[in-house]
Amino acid sequence: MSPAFLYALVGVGLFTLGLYALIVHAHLLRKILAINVMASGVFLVLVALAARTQGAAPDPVPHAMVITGIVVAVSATALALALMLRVRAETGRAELAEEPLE
Amino acid sequence: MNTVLSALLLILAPLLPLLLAFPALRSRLPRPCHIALLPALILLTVPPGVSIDLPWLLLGTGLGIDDGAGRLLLAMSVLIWALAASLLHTAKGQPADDRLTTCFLLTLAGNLGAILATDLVGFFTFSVLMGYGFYALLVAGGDEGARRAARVYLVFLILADLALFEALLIAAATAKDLGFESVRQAMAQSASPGLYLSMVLAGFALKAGVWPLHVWLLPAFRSSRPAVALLLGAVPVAIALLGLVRWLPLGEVSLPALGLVIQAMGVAAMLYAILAGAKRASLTRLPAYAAIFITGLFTTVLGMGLSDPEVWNRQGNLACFLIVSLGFGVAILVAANGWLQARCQYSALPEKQADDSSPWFERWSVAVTRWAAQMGTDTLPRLRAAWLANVDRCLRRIRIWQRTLDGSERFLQRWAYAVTLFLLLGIVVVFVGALSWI
Amino acid sequence: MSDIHWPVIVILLPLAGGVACFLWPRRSVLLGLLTALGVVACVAGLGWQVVEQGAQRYAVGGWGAPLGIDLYADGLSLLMLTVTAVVGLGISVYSSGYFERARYGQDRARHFWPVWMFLWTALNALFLSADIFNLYVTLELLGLAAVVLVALAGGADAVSGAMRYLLVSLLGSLFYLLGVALLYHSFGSVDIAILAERVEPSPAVWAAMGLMIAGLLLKTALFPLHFWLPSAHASAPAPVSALLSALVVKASFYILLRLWLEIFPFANAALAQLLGLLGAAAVFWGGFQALRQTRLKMLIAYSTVAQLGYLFLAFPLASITGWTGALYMLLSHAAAKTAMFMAAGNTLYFGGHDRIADLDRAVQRMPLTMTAFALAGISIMGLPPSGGFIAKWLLLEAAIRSGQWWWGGVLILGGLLSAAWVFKVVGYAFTRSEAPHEARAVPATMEWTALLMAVLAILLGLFAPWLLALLEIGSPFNRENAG
Amino acid sequence: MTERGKKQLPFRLLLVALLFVLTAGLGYAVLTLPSQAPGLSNPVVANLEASGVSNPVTAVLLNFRAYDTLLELGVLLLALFGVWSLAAVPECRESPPGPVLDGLSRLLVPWLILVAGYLLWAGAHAPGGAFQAGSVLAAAGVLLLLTGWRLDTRFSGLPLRMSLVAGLGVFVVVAVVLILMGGRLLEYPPSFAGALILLIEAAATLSIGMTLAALFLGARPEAGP
Amino acid sequence: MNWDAALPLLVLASSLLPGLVIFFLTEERVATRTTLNLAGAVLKLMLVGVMIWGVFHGAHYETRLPLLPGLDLLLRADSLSMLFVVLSSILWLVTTVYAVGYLEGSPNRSRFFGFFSLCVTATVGVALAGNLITFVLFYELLTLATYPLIVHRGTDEARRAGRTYLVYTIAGGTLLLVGTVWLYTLSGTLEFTARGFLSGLDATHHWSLVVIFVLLVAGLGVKAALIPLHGWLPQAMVAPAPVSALLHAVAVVKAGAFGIVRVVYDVYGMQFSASLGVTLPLAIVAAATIIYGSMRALFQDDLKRRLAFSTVSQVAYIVLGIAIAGPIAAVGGLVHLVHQGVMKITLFFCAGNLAETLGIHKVSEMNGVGRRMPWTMTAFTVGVFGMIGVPPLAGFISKWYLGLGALDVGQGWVIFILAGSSLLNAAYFLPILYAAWFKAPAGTWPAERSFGRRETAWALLAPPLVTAFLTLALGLLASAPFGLLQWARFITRLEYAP
Repeated sequence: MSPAFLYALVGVGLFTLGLYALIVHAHLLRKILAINVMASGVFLVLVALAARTQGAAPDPVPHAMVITGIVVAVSATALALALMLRVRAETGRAELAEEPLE
Repeated sequence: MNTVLSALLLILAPLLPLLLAFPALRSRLPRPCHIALLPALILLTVPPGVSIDLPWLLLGTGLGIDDGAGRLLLAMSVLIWALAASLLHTAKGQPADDRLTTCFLLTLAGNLGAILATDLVGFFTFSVLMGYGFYALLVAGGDEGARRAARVYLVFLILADLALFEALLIAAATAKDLGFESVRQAMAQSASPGLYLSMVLAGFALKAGVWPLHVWLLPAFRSSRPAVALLLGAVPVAIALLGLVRWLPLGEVSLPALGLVIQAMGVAAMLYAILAGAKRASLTRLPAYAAIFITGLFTTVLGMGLSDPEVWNRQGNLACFLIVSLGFGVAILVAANGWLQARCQYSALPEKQADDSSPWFERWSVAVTRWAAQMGTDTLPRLRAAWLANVDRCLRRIRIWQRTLDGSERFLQRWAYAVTLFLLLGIVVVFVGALSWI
Repeated sequence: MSDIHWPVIVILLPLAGGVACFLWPRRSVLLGLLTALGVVACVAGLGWQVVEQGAQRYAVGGWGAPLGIDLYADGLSLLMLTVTAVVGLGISVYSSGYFERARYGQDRARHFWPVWMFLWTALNALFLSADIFNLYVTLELLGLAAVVLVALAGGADAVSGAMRYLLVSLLGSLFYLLGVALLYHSFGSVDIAILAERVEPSPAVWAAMGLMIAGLLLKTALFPLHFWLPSAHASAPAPVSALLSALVVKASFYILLRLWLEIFPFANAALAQLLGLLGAAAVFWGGFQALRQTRLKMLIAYSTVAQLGYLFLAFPLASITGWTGALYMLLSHAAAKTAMFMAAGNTLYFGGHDRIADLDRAVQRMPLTMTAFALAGISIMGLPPSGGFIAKWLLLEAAIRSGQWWWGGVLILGGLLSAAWVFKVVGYAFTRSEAPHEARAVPATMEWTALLMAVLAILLGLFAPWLLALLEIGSPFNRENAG
Repeated sequence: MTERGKKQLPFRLLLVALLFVLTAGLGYAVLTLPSQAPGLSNPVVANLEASGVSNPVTAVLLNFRAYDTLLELGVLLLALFGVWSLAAVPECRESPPGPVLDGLSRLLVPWLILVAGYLLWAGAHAPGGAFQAGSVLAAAGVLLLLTGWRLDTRFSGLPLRMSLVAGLGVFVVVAVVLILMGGRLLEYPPSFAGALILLIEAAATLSIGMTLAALFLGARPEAGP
Repeated sequence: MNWDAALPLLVLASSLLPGLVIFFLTEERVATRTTLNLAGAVLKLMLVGVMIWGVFHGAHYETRLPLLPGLDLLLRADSLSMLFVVLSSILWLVTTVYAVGYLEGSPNRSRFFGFFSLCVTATVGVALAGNLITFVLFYELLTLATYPLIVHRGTDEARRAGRTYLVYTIAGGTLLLVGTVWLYTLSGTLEFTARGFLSGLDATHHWSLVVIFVLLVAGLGVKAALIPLHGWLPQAMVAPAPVSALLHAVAVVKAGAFGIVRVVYDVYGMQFSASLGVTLPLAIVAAATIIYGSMRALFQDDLKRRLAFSTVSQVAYIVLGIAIAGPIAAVGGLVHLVHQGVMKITLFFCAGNLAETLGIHKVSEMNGVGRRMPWTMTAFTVGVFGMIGVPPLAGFISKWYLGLGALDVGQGWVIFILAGSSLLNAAYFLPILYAAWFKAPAGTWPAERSFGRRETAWALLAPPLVTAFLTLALGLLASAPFGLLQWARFITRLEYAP
């Protein structure tokens, strides 16, 4: 097993850790961060496995994908943060309303 | 030319009164009731034996006049109806009543039509028209007593019509067409004419007020207008008896037992009429008892005819004379009665406040059916009328159900639970997918 | 004409239109409408091309599948594109009235158009993509655009709904992306056709399947993962609600369908039954919840939950009739739900509220709107002659033919439930209400668009043979796995 | 742990268990992947010549899978639309920048711009490229914004928007022109490939930098037609 | 598209198009609306006349549009459909005149007449449907078109009645749909064929076919108001009188009954359904409905409710006629389809006149009304006697053939059902007549409107008189060449001829 798999496993771990945080934390900022952690986990899996063939140059395609993914994640994060500020401005709390809206 | 004329007359005889029965037409004509009789009157002068087929009418019917009973009856009817028409609006202080005239003309049309009918359906149709018309005449032209009589008559009429309808069906199922002659023969050859015979007998007995079904006759005579009372014998009773003559396979079958029973009833009726009439002898009651007596006489003859066809073939005409005499006799008695009572003692008050309680037959039938319906509701609670509609309502009303629904939805909407559920679902998908593949 | 690059144009045109709307906000309505018309025309062109020449594969950059990205247009894609075009045109026209008025203001209109054009781009790109990573990008574009549009309504409800929607959307996309990563690293390609050839079961593929299906189910809001949908759909501006319900959720369903049919053909019957079961649960749950709602838009949003359930009934049926039934359901639901949300928007616009019990003779006061609602309701109930009826017929037929009549029972009961809520609304629209209300005239464009969309939903019932013939082109259902 | 947290303990245990299953499953799935997989490296290398650049990642990004990149620029722009559409948030308190920040920005911004330019250029053959360059450019913008600098109102209208959409716009224009010239979508003629990619990257760098900076600012500039 | 194919569509369009136009007319344009309505009705009548002529001479009018792969939307004029088409187009004309008078000055007339026309369109569609799916289509359309008419008044009561109506009819429609789909999966065709298209199916399917029959008949029975599916009908009485008239006489109830005829004749085929053993239970249900409906009618004081229960009872005659499974009874059932329509519409017109002119809604308020409104009550009387089955009115002919047919196939018990029903009919109808003609009026009427010297408006009076006259004519001229009876025989010959 090459070290690439180790990184991939770390990526999986980040993914689930992010998921845990996404679920249990109420504050929206934490949720947004958790999403980002999850995204990092996925990217890590993608990139790490690209280099798993020992002795060969890493596969460039996943790298390109990750760059694309990062930009998407950045965009989404920006939007999420702006939205979070709106939520706080409208409801006074940076948390999700847990009761269904009436 | 002559045939065309007589055919026209045949049709006009019942049709003209029908048309004149419409109030709007009548107001333009001076003496409508008499005009209505005109075709029938001319018809009496036409050479005997004319008839026309009207296959397009109703179920295919015809009109005709035979020289025997039919002609005689027609003559009697024209006479008595003319008399009654003259008396119709003569009661003092009585305004000319449109309804009364309409009923009068409808009854007239039914009466003439029944006499002229050459088949069962035609006869039935006209006699029903006559029956309901006469009921209305009784109600419209009488006081409370007459109304009570009319109600009874109506019930008898409905039952009679039902019985006759069944008889008619049986006849139609047996015979190839419904002309009197062919039905008579078909019934004579039929293997089981019992139901037919009993239905016909019951039906016409109800209509004619044969003893012991005469209960309505007495009050009817007592408390209706002279014009109506005049018609009592000639119209409902006479036509019902005519019906017996026409519908029964007389002269073809021999049914001694049935004939005997009928004869016995006829004799009993005569006895009753004599005894009761003698006991409560009064002029007002006399026509009624006379009618019962003659009907009894007729019944006896009929019974004899049924038990022995030979007797009927020889003396059948007697029955027709009896009918005619019934009509005339009753009419004369009524007229005499009215004359003697100075004509204006009649005190029926059509405008009098009638009681608003329902007629007895309505109350009775309501009670019975209410009971039946209640039984139905009790035994089949789940099949009540609105059970389907209740499903919808139930869904709205059950609070627990609602609370569960709302509560579960709130639960599902909580972020943490929802996402966990999502996670679980993902795992289940993999698990199910992998497991069954293995 | 046949060598025009229609697949590209239908993607680039709305993108350019969006950019133009952004650059010249004062003219965004005009630009947006022009673009919408153009897109409709181009989709027609593409349709003609596909009908004439069969399914189209288009190698972007000329590289071809494993290296580059392919676009693929078969009957299924074409159908989805057509629905998008028609509904999109309707929504564009409606929005030109809706956002112009004082209640929303010029400002909102300025923001609406570019985002809506991008959303349209995303949809077109998604339906044409043959590459699962490219699908991820379009999915994100779609999700973000949808979130922005929901937030456009302003107010606590809308913003919270949008936030929740954003998180859900991202979560679903990440699951999907991880699945993509696993598939790529298993088979060295992200092209659907190549994957379909190479795929063979392995733990990584199962994991990918689980991740992708779960992520897409979350985005499609299949019960019990519908928690984000009602708040987002009900609080958005009416045209946005319409396009969310009509198109956006369908996009993820479309991907799911593609993956299910092509990449995961070994997905077994048990999984299909599970999806069917969840679909059935969605039908009932959504139906009951819709019946319980007191607000019109909330009710319609829950009905979307129910209607999405129908789509999943096709999975256990697994026959061509079943699939076409589900797709027809998708089609007619898109038209009908658009009309319904538009009608709700009109009511809201008219009376300033959408309380069902206070509709107050809406039938007299807004006959066109209520007609639209009722006609759409007919299609949703699945009464003839409507698209919903055809869909129901096909699904029912598939259920009976496959001997799994209980799925037919679900259909039937679901139809009854939707009838219950449709007529609850219609009934109140006939009666008088005591509550005081303001009333202001609804622009004719809004009423007529709603009506036309509803009529379309009905007409879909009369043009089934042609549309179904369209689906035959390069049909993914004809493979042996489709049964 | 809070009161609420205690109440939720069983739920959290379940969650942890589920996550454990998930991790284990995913980990197992990852580990079962074939340990040797060249992926698409071979075709990439084989076509590198025709791509116009020698950095394989850039080749993939801007040539082989340029379509993804096009859409991705769209996503970025969309995020900006979104942020701008969320009506203006109350501005953060404006305080004059401290001397350190002020000095640092004066020192760093020119360097950052320079670095961005280099990254853009280097992207053709070594790690680097439009996104990296754009990010660095954005960092410069952020620094400027932190010091209180704002775009002149004369430029905050159409010119600003033009520069924001420049990346996507150039991309689309190139694509359309190429199609009109008879090629496919984003099918660069090999001889122009390098130049075209550089053109696109340059525009994209500008746009990405400005967009990221604008996203950082959050609110939409008020002025301008 | 040639004439033969276009004619059925034209017949549909002649009410559909005016309806659609009317929706968009403003309230004030009374003249335009009335003209459109009447023009449509007259045009339809003319087209139907042409069609009858053609059908009688063997022409095939058939419109076929693809609906689903393998399934067409098929409109076809055969002898059975003509029966229903004629009924609905004639009565539509009459009812339109009546409705114009009835709703004069009331709000929302454009909506009303629009849906009214749609309703007729759906009815004609039901009549002309050439296969089961087309039938289902128009059948559901009918449900939808009648709902706005039922809730037309916009009261809470109306809304509830509408809801009940829908719960029943939509559930019924669903059963019908399930049955249809199931049938389709078994047979692969749904086209109505004389003597049915199912007898060739494998014997293993017979149980399925029985279940499908039950589904279909239950679905149709809701509209035909067979017990226990009749609950909606009395509630639907909140609708305006022309609607009730239409509902009871022409559209809804008849569509159900007509559907049962179609299913028994042209889907299953008479012989085949008899051999499946489904006709006797159907006959029993019909008989029970006849008696039950009459009994319920006895207790209703509300005039329209009494009429409604009477409808429940009378419509079952049609079903009974079909289910007796004999050619003669079938004639009775078929002619009753028309007869009941004509008679019941008369009664509802009259009830509407009473309500509109005098504010009378209850039987107990009707004392002496015959003097105030003699013409209306004359028409009512004719209708009542027709219902009871008194010769020579139309009802007699129906009963005659039913009874004769029952005897013909040895089902004597039916005669007693008929007799009992007549008795009950008399029991709940004659008291009304008695009260109206012979009881003294109470003095003032609940809400009297004056119409000058006439008893009521012409538009209200003429329709019941016309239908009353039709009642009489249909009875009197039953045997006339080209009469209804001939037509019904013509139909049954297709089904029964060796």
